[in-house]
Amino acid sequence: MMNSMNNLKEQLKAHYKIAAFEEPTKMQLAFNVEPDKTLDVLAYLKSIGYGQLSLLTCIDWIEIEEFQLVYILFNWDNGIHLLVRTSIDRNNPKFRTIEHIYPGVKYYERDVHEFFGVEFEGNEDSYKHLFLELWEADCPLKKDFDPLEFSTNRYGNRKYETNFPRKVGGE
Amino acid sequence: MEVNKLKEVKLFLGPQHPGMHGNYSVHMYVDGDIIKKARPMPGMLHRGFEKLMERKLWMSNMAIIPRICVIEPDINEMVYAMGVEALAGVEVPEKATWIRMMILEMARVATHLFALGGIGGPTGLYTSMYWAVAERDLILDLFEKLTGARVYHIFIVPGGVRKDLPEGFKTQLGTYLESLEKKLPEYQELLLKHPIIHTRSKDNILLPAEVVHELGVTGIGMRSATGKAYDLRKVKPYAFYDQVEFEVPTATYSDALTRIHLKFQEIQQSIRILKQIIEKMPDEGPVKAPIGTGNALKLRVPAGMVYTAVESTRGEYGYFIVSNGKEKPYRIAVRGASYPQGLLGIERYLPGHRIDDAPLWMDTMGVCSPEIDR
Amino acid sequence: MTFQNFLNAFLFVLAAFAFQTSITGINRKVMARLQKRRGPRWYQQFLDIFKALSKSSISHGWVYDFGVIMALGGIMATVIFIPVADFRAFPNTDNIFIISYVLAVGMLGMAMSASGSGNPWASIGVGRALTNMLAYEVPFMVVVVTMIFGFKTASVGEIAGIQQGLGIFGWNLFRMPLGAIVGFISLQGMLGKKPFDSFIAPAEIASGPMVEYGGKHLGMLFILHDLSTFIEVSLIVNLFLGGGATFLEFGIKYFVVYTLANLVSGISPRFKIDQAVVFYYKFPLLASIVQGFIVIFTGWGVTKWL
Amino acid sequence: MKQEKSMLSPLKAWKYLVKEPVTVSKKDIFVKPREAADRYRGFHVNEHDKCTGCGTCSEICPTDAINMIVLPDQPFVDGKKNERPAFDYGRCSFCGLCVDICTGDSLHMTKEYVHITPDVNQMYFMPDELGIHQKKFENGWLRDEVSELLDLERYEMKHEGVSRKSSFIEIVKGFSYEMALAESSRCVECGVCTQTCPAQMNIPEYIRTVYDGDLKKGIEWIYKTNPLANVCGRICTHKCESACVISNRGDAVAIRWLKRYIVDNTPMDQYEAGALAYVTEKTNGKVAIVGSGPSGLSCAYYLSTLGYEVDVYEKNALPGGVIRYGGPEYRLPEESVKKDILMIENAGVNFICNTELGKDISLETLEEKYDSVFLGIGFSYSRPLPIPGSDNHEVKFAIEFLGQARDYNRGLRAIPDISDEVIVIGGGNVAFDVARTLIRLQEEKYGKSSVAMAALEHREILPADLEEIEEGEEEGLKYSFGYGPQAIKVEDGIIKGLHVKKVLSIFDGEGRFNPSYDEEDQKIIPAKQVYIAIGQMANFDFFNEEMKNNIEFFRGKVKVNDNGQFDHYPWLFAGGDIVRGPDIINGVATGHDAAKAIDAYIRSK
Amino acid sequence: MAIGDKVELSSWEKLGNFFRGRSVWMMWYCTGCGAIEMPPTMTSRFDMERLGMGPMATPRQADILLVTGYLSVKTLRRVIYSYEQMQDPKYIIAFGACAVNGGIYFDSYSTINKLDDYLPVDMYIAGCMPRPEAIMNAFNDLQEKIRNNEVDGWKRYKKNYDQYKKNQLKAVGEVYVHDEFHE
Repeated sequence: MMNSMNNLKEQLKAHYKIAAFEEPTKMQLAFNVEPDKTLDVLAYLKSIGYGQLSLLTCIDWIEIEEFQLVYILFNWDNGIHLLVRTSIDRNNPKFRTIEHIYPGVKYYERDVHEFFGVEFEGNEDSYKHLFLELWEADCPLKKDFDPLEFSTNRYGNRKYETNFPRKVGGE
Repeated sequence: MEVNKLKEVKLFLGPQHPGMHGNYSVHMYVDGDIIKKARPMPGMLHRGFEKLMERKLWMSNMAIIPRICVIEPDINEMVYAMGVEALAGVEVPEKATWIRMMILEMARVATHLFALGGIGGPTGLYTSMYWAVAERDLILDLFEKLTGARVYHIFIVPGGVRKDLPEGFKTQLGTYLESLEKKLPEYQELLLKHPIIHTRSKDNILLPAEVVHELGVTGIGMRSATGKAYDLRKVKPYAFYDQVEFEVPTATYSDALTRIHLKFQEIQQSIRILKQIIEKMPDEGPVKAPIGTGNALKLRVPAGMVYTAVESTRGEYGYFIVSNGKEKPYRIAVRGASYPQGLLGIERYLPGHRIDDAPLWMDTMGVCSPEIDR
Repeated sequence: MTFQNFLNAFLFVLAAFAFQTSITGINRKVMARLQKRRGPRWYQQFLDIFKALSKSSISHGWVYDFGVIMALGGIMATVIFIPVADFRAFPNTDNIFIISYVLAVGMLGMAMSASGSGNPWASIGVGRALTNMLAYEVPFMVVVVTMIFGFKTASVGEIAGIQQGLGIFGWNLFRMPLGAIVGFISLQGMLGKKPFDSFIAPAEIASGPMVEYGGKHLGMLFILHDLSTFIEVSLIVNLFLGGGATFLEFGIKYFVVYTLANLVSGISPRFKIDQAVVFYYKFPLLASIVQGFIVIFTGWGVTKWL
Repeated sequence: MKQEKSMLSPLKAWKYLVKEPVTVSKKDIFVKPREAADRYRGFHVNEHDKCTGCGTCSEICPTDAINMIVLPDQPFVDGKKNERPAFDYGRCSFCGLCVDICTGDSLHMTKEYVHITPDVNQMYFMPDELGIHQKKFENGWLRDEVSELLDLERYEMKHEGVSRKSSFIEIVKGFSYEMALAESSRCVECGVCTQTCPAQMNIPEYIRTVYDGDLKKGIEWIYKTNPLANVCGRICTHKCESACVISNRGDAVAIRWLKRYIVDNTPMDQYEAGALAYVTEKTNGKVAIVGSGPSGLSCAYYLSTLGYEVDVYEKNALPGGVIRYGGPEYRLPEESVKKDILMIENAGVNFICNTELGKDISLETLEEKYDSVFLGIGFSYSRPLPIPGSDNHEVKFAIEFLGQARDYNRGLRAIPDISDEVIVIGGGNVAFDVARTLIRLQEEKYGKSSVAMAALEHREILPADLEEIEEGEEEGLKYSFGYGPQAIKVEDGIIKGLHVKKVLSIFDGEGRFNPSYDEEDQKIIPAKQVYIAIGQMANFDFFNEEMKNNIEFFRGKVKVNDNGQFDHYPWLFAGGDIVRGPDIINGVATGHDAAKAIDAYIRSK
Repeated sequence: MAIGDKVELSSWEKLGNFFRGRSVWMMWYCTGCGAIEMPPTMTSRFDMERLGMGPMATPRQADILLVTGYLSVKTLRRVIYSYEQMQDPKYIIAFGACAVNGGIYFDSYSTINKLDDYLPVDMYIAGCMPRPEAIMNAFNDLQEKIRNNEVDGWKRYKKNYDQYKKNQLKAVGEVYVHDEFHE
């Protein structure tokens, strides 16, 4: 298994000049890809056996004004998870869909669009709200969204009419 | 597909619908009984977990994560703990790992029993549902003895488990397993051999192998179609799954009946694993390794990001955890195991089936709405 | 036709309702046993019905309201024609064709009302119910016609009376075993018990025709359901089990038949509606035709019997 | 796969018609609900007398369900807040984390689980020994050592070995970064310590800065209430640590050492910025501070930050009072003192040394020249011991001796006149300071040491810190605790030893100081010098007669109001030893209070 | 009208309460995670049919709405729909912490905190989640209260309809369920 990991590293290095790899845990490889190369890398990875897209998610690095898209791929035959990461501008979050490579990504892209506001060009349904309905506030998973404040304003908190010390329910 | 407005009726299957397990909805157009168009409608259980988890301490999160999937909460605890341990570089003590496996397998039995009984819901065989849920309740009693709660156990924590086994627990579990083994053939006879179940589910709701890859379906759906033992417990063993003997039931033709059969066989395999766990678990030894220094309020996990996954009853269940070295996680993303079959699967592969098949799709593929919604 | 007749008829409908409702209650306990539990009080069904009647209720238009009344009226009228032991509310009116015809009025009212509620689930349910009816009626009618042909009478009471002479072996259950099997299978469909209850399947179409009923309407529906159950089970008892010489005998037979239907229901999943039709048109239809041939061409079971 | 099909097999289910159901009986549900498992996480109970009100449960609670409610009628004790947790069952998720982290071991979960009500207010309650329904239920989930969420063991600092006694090198080494981090992570930030600290220092806040690595912020937090950061980081009496809630079940957080870590490890520029963060613009007003001990310095610093012109009068050559002349070098190195005083000077305080009140300047002059006067003269004289022989010239007193020793360490004078066999009378921290300083001086002068100690109190009830007693023993102090000095044996003007008797009791039945002795057990401890360290006192001679009449004295202290103001003389304030007795942190606190009061007084004028 | 205020009843209503208090049908709607304890309650182990309770497929037939835990706003729209479709008299039981004060999701942007702002609640069960025994006890208590005519949630809803509507609109914006197809 270690071999396939090293092979993969070498191939990625040879084809796409990716040099920096991290291994967060065993059988897992994380690396950054330039945004414009991402689709090529993903297509290549799919062709060499990483047939499953386990997850597409996004991280909001608010301090450096970046969204980091993370594509997590899995190869069921050698058990290696890949974390393919790419960064896009937080203020103009646009990326291309990979629906033609991994059709299963459709709803993940809707998900990311809904919670981070990233637009995936080419995914027709991605503008629709999936989980939230009639949502008008900011994208909730952005770091500058405060859910507690939102909840308190909109749904309120209970003020109990009680004085302590007091027993409840005692007869 | 152009919808003929005169002939076709718009229907909301759920969320308030007895065929729906959980608060989930499918909007569809039907022509008579045939579904012409279907669209999943999740979000009724959306609580914003990924946001809430960013706001709580690493340890406080233990209380909230099991609630992502109500039916099988323990995988959440496990996968979260695995992620935190990977980031913090903590080795889990041996006994703790065995206890974790015990919990996971007990949960698997419980969940499969629930799902197996659940087949009785959409097909109308309520008797099996009544039996299976009562059977599952006995596992919940065992869980209560072990962890102190029936449903949300909050027992697997980063570093190990919260407490050692209670006295005599192994014996109690062993007794239960034996009685369950005696009961299982009854389900086989009532449910699996039932000719009407065969009529309803054989050659119905097919899932071809190429569709599996297209959707990203994992778990029983994948194994029943590909015929390969694509189970994370085998492919990428976590805990001590490489130290116990078990088989992963597979099939090459994935209709609803096959998937029900696989569920049933997985229960048997889990019982086998549980018996080995009882045998192999050491009596003594620590059950929790210290993680970091200081109290739980100030637990900090080193910066980094990691994806951990375990095999749930519905497939690959993963957490993507990002830490920036503070007391709270920076980002946690959840891969619900039923995401592919519950969303894209319904949209693409439900049309063409009858209304009656929709609940059966949910049950045999394993669609857990809270983990989709999060 | 005297006042006495009408009083009798009224009391009979009441008694039929009370009888069937009690038996439903008892059967709920039996089903509970099958499911390893204890079940409700035996009179729970009464509480449920009166509870429903005590609730408020909304209308979905006059078709909806009228349909229920029409259905209930039709069914009550049908009950009057059912012969039980030697009791007839109106003598010589227990013709099976009258019963079938009046019963259909009730069913039609039901269908009308449910469609009138405007809920798509109800429409699907009604569609399924009618399909289902079509499925079980065909083999059942073949058997009934066979029976009428064999015994040369269309009176249910008379058919029952004929069977009573020869002890237990005089029953049509033994005279026409194939027909009896078809009868019981059809009963399952008539009662809407599994495996033929796809028209009310809660997990698929949210109880089908009943989806919009609530409160008083639902209460009436329950009464209607209990009465129609009474009609259907009584028919089977009369046609295949020789009715009963006394009320007690009839009651016991009735209970056995209904409980058996329930027990079968308890261990069966439901057919999809297309599968139900296919099922009825295979074995039961064939068996009923074979039975017809046997009776018509050999007389075996009618003329040649003991 | 073989998928069998059988018409008849489902019929086997009918056998359950005659079998007993699995249903739980109604009695087990309604009359007495089934007993939950031994670990069940049901409703909470809280033993109110064990509960410290620390609020840690509220901190860990993932749902914000626990609110700390102040109970006004609850007695206020050191180490306990008068708050108790109230649970909002409209929030609680029954995770049990609060039980696992409870510092007082008071919070448990029971097996009770049925609570049904139409009234929403009944969902909010304060658990006590009985549960929500005032019925006794067995305990369910209890904390054990595995589920423990606190870190109970202290990360110990390195100490110098016994060879330390031959020099004045500082005994305790400071924390390394890792250890400070680990130690700071043990704090639960409850604030019980703040409440206990006389100066109300923001202890959790500055410990948090250690954990966050933001030491400048830490300096700011410390200087907010205490300008003697270096000194208090080393020789504070740390009342906070005895109150620390972690000490209920484990070792208290090393608050003092963490403070020391902050002051030792902050770069000088950041340190200065932090220390002077509170300095504001100048205002009109002049204040005289008499005495540059802790209280005087504290008062001077805070007045200076408020913008007043402050003059500090000190009778000795160097400012600092007890911190300059009292604490021994091996505990309180000179640099620490210098650093603290430098910061205070930088804040704008003007020191006038070698000027003693009553001798070089009078109180009346000060009253004329300044808007307000603060007295922080301290207990700068030793209390004499009235026993035979105590008038011998070889009988030395603690304060004077310690001052000489410090001056020797500073290189300002020759080594004090010490003999090679001495005895120290007294059992407080000062006595140990004297004794251990003597050891070091003896080692230096003679190459060997012989110091005996005698005190009325038995070892177990000795007022000194435990670590002093243990370390002193390591260094070779010969203890005779529990022996009361009767006379100093003098022959021909030369001291031969101390006559002591075994103490039976120190106080009589009415609680008055009246020791009784065991006449059978007496001995003479040989010594050539006797050092008396049984307490200190102040000299109030500078008050004129009128003032002496108007000011209330008790037990060698003066009576002032809570702000340190004299009732008859609103311009005159006092703090430190003469108000609260000898203690550095009390001095700082009273100084700070007085500074605020002086500010208010001058503004109101 | 405060909880527990008694009003003189006609004998018809008393008779009605007699039946209503012995036969209560619940709506088959799993609104939240507390619903996972409903199957054990319904099925053989705890067998709530003993109390005359059973699941009903549609709101029209149901007497009682079980709000099993948290409600997201999206669900709240549907619950309001369902509740308003139910026939009088109707009751609501709120399960667990979430319905009282937000529970573990008190800071969630998509779940409501106080159920009784939007719908009249007749009974609360403490716990997260309540055990089947607690649920059974709650059902029993509710039935007793119905028989004693102490439950008046549905009357309160009618009486304060404007207030409830205002709260509902504040939380959900629009009580209209959209179609997923967007056509």
